[in-house]
Amino acid sequence: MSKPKAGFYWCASCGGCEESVVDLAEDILGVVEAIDFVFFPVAMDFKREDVEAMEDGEMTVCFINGAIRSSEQREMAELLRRKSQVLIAYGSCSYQGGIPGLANLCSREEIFKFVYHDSPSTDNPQGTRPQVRFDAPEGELELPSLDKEVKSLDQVVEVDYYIPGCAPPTALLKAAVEALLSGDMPPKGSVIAPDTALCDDCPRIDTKPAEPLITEFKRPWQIQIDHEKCLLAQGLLCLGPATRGGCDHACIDGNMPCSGCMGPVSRVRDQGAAIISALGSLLNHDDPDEIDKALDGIPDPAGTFYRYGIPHSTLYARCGITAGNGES
Amino acid sequence: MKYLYYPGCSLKGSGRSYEESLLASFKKLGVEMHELPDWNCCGATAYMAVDEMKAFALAARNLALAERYGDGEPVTLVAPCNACYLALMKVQKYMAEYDEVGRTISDALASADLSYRGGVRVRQSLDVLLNDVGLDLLAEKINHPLGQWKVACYYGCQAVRPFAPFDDEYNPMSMDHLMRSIGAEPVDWPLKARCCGGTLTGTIPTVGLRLSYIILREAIDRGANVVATACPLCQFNLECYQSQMGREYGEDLDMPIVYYSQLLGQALGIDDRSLGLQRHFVPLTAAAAVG
Amino acid sequence: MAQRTPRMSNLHITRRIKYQNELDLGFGKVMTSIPGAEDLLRCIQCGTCSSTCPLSIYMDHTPRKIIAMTRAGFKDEVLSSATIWLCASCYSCTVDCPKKIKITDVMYALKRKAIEEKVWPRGLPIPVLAKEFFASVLRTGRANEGRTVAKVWLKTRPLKLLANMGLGLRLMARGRMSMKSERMTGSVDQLRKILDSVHNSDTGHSPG
Amino acid sequence: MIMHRKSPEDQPRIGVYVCHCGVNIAAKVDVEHVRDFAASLPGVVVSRDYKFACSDPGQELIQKDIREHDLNRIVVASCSPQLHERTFRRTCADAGLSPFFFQMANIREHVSWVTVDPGAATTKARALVAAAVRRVARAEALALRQVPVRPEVLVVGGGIAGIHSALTLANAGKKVFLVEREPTIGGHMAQLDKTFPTMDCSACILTPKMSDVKNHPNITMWTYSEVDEVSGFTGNFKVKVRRKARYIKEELCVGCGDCVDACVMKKEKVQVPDEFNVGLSKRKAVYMPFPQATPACMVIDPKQCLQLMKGKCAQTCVDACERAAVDFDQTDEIVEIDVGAIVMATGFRPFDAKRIPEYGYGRFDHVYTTLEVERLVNASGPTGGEVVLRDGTVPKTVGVIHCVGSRDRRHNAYCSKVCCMAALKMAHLVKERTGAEVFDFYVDMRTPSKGYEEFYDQVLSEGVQFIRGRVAEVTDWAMTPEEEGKLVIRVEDTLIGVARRVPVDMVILAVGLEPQVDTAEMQRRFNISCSQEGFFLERHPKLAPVSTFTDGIFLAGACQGPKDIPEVVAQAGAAAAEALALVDRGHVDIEPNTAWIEEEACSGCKTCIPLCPFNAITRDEEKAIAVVNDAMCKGCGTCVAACPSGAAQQNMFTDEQIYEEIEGVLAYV
Amino acid sequence: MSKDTPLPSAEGFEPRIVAFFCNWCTYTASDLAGTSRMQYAPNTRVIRVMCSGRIDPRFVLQTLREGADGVLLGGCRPGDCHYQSGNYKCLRRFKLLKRYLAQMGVENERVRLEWIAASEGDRVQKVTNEMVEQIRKLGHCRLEQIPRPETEPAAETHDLEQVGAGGMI
Repeated sequence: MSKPKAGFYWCASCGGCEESVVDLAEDILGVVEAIDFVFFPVAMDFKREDVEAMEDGEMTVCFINGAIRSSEQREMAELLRRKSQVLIAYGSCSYQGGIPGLANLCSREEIFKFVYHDSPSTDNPQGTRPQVRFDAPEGELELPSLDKEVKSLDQVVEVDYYIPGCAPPTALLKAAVEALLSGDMPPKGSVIAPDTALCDDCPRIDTKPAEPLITEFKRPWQIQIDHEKCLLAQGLLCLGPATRGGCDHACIDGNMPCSGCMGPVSRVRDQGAAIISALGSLLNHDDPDEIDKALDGIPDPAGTFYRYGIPHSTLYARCGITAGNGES
Repeated sequence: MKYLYYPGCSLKGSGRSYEESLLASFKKLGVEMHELPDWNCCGATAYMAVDEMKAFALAARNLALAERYGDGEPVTLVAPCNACYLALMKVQKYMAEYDEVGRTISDALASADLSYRGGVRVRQSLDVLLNDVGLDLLAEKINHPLGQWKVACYYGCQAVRPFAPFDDEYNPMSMDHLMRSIGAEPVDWPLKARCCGGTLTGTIPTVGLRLSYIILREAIDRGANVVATACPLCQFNLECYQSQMGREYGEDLDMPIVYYSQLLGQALGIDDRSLGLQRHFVPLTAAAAVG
Repeated sequence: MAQRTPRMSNLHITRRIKYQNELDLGFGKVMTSIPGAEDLLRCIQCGTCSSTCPLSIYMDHTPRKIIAMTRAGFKDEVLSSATIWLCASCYSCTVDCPKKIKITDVMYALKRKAIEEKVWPRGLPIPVLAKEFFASVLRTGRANEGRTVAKVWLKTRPLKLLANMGLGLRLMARGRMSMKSERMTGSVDQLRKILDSVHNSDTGHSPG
Repeated sequence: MIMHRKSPEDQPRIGVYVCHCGVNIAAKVDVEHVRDFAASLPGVVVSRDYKFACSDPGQELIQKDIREHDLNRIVVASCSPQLHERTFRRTCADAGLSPFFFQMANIREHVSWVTVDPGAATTKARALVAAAVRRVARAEALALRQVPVRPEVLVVGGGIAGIHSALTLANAGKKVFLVEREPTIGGHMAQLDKTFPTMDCSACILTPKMSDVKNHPNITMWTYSEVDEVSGFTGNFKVKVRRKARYIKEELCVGCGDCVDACVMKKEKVQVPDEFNVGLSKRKAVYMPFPQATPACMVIDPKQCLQLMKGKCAQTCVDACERAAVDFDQTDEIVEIDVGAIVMATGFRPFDAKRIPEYGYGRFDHVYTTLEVERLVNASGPTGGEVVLRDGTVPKTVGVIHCVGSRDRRHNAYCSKVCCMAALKMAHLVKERTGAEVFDFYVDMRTPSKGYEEFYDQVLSEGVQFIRGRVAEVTDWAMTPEEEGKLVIRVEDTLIGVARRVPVDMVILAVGLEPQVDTAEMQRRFNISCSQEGFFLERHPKLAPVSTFTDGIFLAGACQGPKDIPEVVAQAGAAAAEALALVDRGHVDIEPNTAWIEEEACSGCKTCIPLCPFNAITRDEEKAIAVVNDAMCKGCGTCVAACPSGAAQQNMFTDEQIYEEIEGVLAYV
Repeated sequence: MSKDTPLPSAEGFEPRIVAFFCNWCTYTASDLAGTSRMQYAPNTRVIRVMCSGRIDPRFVLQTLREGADGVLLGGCRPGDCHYQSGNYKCLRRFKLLKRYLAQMGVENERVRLEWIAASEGDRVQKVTNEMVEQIRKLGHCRLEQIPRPETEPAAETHDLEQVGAGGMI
């Protein structure tokens, strides 16, 4: 009997997800023993043509990390969807849009304008911009086009499972692979991670006072962070209460507040709104001016509460970013 | 029916036609009126302002005379003039209500061998007509119904204020009923008992005239073609100053102001002269044509 | 109506303050001893009297204010007020007063007080009329309207007498006025005796 | 208990009833159209319009449909749920359907009565009906919960309100704890001389009730005691009462006063102002507030007693007491009691006249408050009932000033209600006792109660001079020789229209009523609300005037707002009756709109716990999750909205039900 | 009235506003506006909650996502909350939410919090009319459409954003 075939592909991502595979350490040997990787551009020399040559559904499973922003990423996602039986969105970007998803706060034109003209490090006197087609001496070249907004994987193709995290905890990857191999998979559409919030296994939970605990918001560099005490109680914006656990509280152990990479628990429609509601409620001020003053300590609510999930949030993107110019 | 009758000064002077028409009508209705012998001024309004107690004494003497006239029998004293009516009622009431008034007046009467024990019932002539003679008897006796009259019944103040034993203080109706029974049509209007200005018409004419004019104007606006009064002073003010009002307010006023008793007399078939109609400035007949 | 810019000369600037020592604090109390005025102090200043009064619009102080001032001892202001002379004795206020204050009687009392203290407004014929009326009755026992009025005009405004001459003549022509006095049928002496008796009894309300 | 939270397996079979409400709805909303529209919605089996859905035939129609069409959800589109929700819930219940499978769409108050255009009104009605249909499909069968109730009642405060409440309850056979913080019960009423308008002697009518309290077998009276802590909920409150050390053994003291005579503080200058006489006399460290104090028991003021302050005193009191009742070693004692209901009767505090400096209280000796004059005219007061000023003279002219601290947005915007009558009483008493000329300065005279206007009429006829106008100033600045040495009251006589200066010998300030100083603290301790001005807030100003928003806690007397004695007693009786109705029934029903936590979803993040205003959420330390106490939850849903895990839910207002409603109002244009 | 009244008016933009009103004050106030027959713009749809403290920012976002052009939140005046302080909790969340909404390009006027006491029927009228006017000027709320995979069969329910049914392996 042949081993199940697997693929691993990246779209708009940083490579951290691939690192997480490496982080399996010696366990990776077991994986390689059980699975045949037939597509893994970072690690192995397969080409797109190799995938196109496969039968539909030939791969048992394909892991895709990264968000979808370009025509190429969309095409690859569609291609891999066709060729695999099970498609897993791997990592925060693929799952919810991730850090690249923050681009949904800006229009494509704004991004181009900044990157190719306004950024302090740019020197572009001709005002050149990348083109989809370009006549080179060698002939016409075609580059992938940039979409108007960033999407999560499931906004482009049907996704069977999600493994959250930035990067996903290796334990979750391992659990997913084991479940795949044993054929004991959860219902389609499941997020393969615990379904309680991080506070559930936070080592500092006992130091969290059961009272309105926030009078002002601070950023980690502003204070000497206590290693034992609940970070919210220290005025730091910890998204733990609204974020799925399963990450083994790595950030907390590193004395940094949770930034929400695991996404919301299943009952919550919108992670950012959930933390807005929870933190807002716990703010210990009644006077409107005092409230405003405290809230000034959160200069970028969208980037803070939706750091990993703007495309997957209720509002999806800033109003009007797809309208008008920016054609390229 | 027999009554003692107190005319008062006005009914012997400017209000003569009131007495003439009233007595003639009563006679026709079979009601006997005996004038109180040796009566004196009632001490009304103006007197009060000089010496209240003396005003009371004047009125009380008349009551004492009436009581003596009755010789132990209950006496009804009919006072057609509103001011007299009020003055007589008031002293009777105050003598009973205020010890000081009762004592002083009794003493004063005693000094002239008179006394008053409260045995006289003072009544306005309208009251007698409505409640003793009665509308049924009146209807029987009427032989010249006065279909042409739209009457503004003007009671004046003191027939119903502050004592109102026989009619409503705000919207008296006795004269209205009387007018209806003689075939005339009383108009509904709100100033039936509003002040005509009283003696102010003579003393502070700008104010008095205005008050009388308001009455007259409203009567005209409500469609009346005659005003019937129950008070000689009201009658005098509304009639005798009418031309002056006309000048003052630039209007042609031509409203006959009569006593209700004159209209009653006409309906009973009494001739105009016996009713004193010739004494009026605005002839009743002339306006009837207009109405 | 044309708007006019007020001029300094049109502004009536007066000082309005009352010191307690300018008042006659007992005034109100004295007035309550007069029959009919006993409930004066019960006034709740509702203003019904002022609004029902057909003459209050001509008054310098409304009847309500007259009562307030009487009670508070503003004797001079009350007695020199035109208000009390404008009362035509229609009794509307007396009937309407929720505290059953006999306001017409109070007005009579104030008129008498004003006559007594000789502070009525100059040229006002009312007190003269009242006195003439009184004199007429004293003489004949009855009032003669024509004579009384003529005398009043003569004493107050003789020109007015001339102006009203026409009316008088017309009344006479119709038998509604006579210069001949009506008289009591009996002797006036009995009446005078009664009046003298009242005069001698010390009631405190006689004009003296 | 909640029966089951999940929807039943069977599919929703919904009946929709569009009410015409006569023409109230039908004249604006095309009810037939809405009916037909509703019939097209998923799950709707029956859709009807009806003239008056709330009428008996209307309700019968719904019940008949439930039976014949096997309906399991009902929507009535009619008036506000505030009006008829209960009616239709009962209709459903009587037909055997859970009352909570009912939903109302408000198409009268929110549509037909407020919309001009009939087309727009019909559109809006459609949206609201659609929302109700979608919401009701998610409804869950719930049941009212019953909790047993303890029979004892706590009455806080021993003034006339507390006394009357306690006696009413005790007479009904209930065990009552009466807690009073002063050394005696009686409250402010005990300080009064006469009570308006009948002028009964206050002590004569109060003291018998005080001894009744003392002697009643069902009343446990704790004076000099305060409530430290309240926990639990309606029917089952746990209360900690602090019995302050009075340094006198209450069971031994007979109130003979030998200790007072013996006390070393003989000189007046070392004595302290007597609270009962509002500082008009002095008392020693050991004292009894007044001769009829109940209990008739001394108390030692630890802030004055040399022994207690410095530990050094001859202790003459100890020697003087034959019954050995003095005990300097006493300490505060905490007693814990369980009660089913609480009656708050904590009373008021008189407005501090010093806060209006222009009236000179505290600056001029001869400016008094009404309460002080009550003591002055009282026969057992500091002057034996003589109205004499602080310089020993009898005033010949007296000014009484109304509305001191009331109807004044700088202090209290409200009318204190009792001061007009109190001022009239003062005017009457002072005039009666001294024959002085009395001036009464009022803004509006408010005497709306039985016999009150008549009392005003009487005082008017007694010749008190009433001046309408708010006093600007009480001053000793004389402008005329007559004003020399007097207090001059400056005022506009608004009825006469002149400014006046009225010189008087004595000024009496009719001070208003204010909430007790520690009302805010009490509010927290008892978990009840205060209105803007700081008095305890009733549940409904008209229909629930003695209830609070905390079930089982009732209000009696002036702690709820200014009141005079008749009204206080009436309200105290009402509060007792409400408390009785609760404890006598033996159990309480609780609306099922409570919150609950889905255990497996809760991360134990503690967000919800501090948000609950009723302390209904606690943390189960073992499971490390939050738990809602069903009986304490009032169903506001704040915790539900704040839960970042979606673990908290509210019955009748679940997230899903609200999302259905949101989508319902927007889905069908 | 004809049964085929056009619904809604074809011409002109009519904003759709969803209002979340607390049971005790604002809902009662809007009932009062009704009983007082105060006429106001028909664009709001009221959803009753027990307390403004129950209003979850997620409701506001979802309401906009479902196509509303504005969201009005109503609670008791400060100090008057039936549940002591639910309105303050609502206010704090609301202020934070507004900052997020501003970043997301949702105009300030679209989401509004008002304290309306039970006696202030006239305020319901005033606030509603005012808000409808403001939003009429702004036009439709143009949230970006959320894309769906083309291959996916037509979605049957609304719970597009609700990913995963939970469970841990």
